[in-house]
Amino acid sequence: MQKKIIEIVEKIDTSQVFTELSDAQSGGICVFVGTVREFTQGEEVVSLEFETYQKMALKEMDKIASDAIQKWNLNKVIIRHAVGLKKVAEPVVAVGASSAHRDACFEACRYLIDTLKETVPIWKKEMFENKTIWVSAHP
Amino acid sequence: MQKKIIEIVEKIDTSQVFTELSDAQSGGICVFVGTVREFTQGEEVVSLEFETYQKMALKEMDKIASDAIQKWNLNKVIIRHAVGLKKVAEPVVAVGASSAHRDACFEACRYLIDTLKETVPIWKKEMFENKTIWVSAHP
Amino acid sequence: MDVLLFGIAKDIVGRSEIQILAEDAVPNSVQELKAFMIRKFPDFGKLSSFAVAVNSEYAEDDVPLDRNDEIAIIPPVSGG
Amino acid sequence: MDVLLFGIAKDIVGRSEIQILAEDAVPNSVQELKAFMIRKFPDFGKLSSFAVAVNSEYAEDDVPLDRNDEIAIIPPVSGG
Repeated sequence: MQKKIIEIVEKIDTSQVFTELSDAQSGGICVFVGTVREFTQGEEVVSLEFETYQKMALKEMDKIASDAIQKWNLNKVIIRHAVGLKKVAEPVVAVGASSAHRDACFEACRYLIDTLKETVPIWKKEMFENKTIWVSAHP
Repeated sequence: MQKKIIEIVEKIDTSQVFTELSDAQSGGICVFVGTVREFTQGEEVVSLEFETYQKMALKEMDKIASDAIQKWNLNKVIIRHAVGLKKVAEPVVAVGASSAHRDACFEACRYLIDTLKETVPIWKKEMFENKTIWVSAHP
Repeated sequence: MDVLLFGIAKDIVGRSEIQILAEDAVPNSVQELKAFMIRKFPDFGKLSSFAVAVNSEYAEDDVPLDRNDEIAIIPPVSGG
Repeated sequence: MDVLLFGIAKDIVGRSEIQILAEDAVPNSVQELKAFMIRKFPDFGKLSSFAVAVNSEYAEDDVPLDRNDEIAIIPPVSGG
């Protein structure tokens, strides 16, 4: 049974994530799903588009998962990110961990999403009615 | 659309929980699922049985959800607990929250499960090969 | 006065409900009910703690009890 | 030397890959490549920051570049 699930996909299916992380040695599973929010800084988002440098992104995601497994003694970890065009309320990322006790899976889950946002080469373009913005590109 | 889902059920279906918490105003959804762990303090658990004082449990769960919504300005909250006999790896509880930003849903999710464990009148009996124990009953 | 019992409280008493009859000197407060239970079933004294719910809300020791209230013994909870 | 471009880097250059030819004085290190990109496309200087990946790993400024390496410009990431 694989400990790590690391994927870049066209569409995130949230219905299987707890089954994927389920494990006889685990008492807790914590999962974070990031979704497209309708408004950002008061402006209405029409859609988002995600682009990635896939080979490098998978490597970086794998490093994050391995670091978390070692640090929190996790039983299973998922890091799954979507690419392409996403509409409001659609899931764009799902990260999660299962562990014997709940402290570990909560802390690990937070680490997974925070570190993914810092290091994984994925870029988000926000599309508004009259403009598009590459998020974080400019100071 | 209801903000709170508060339920005591025979069986927890984890496949719908992200859909239930999904929301156009939310950028993040955090969910914790508690599952039956095979070993506890080194002894093999055969199964767990949960019993509740349902009327009071639903009231307490509703208070926890309302407090969390107010404290973290959540868009949606779920607190769902299972009762009856549960086998290893089965889900016994699912709590979750959706919010504009991820800080709020992570903190709220942790609050939901921690407070549930402290105040909601649900009792867990651990069944081992040769004995049964009401968890936390004795010092 | 009827008292609902759950979890280990049910096991201690051997039933899911007990009736406290007039000849038992019916407890007038949560505190008196707790003392009554421990006196009648000493195993309640061995629990980590136990609470009383009145009309499905936790009740402090000084809350008075009425025979029409829904009263329950709440042994240490262990959900989740 | 081929350099892969993503996100806003692709928009600045107008293509997903550029070829740096011999007559351009091919950069020998990550630092030289960054300087080259800013000189050639001043909009790179307006970004919050940008990194370079060599063989799909983040590379520090002093890492040497070989024409057989897979080299990519990594503008500020914004996944999640």
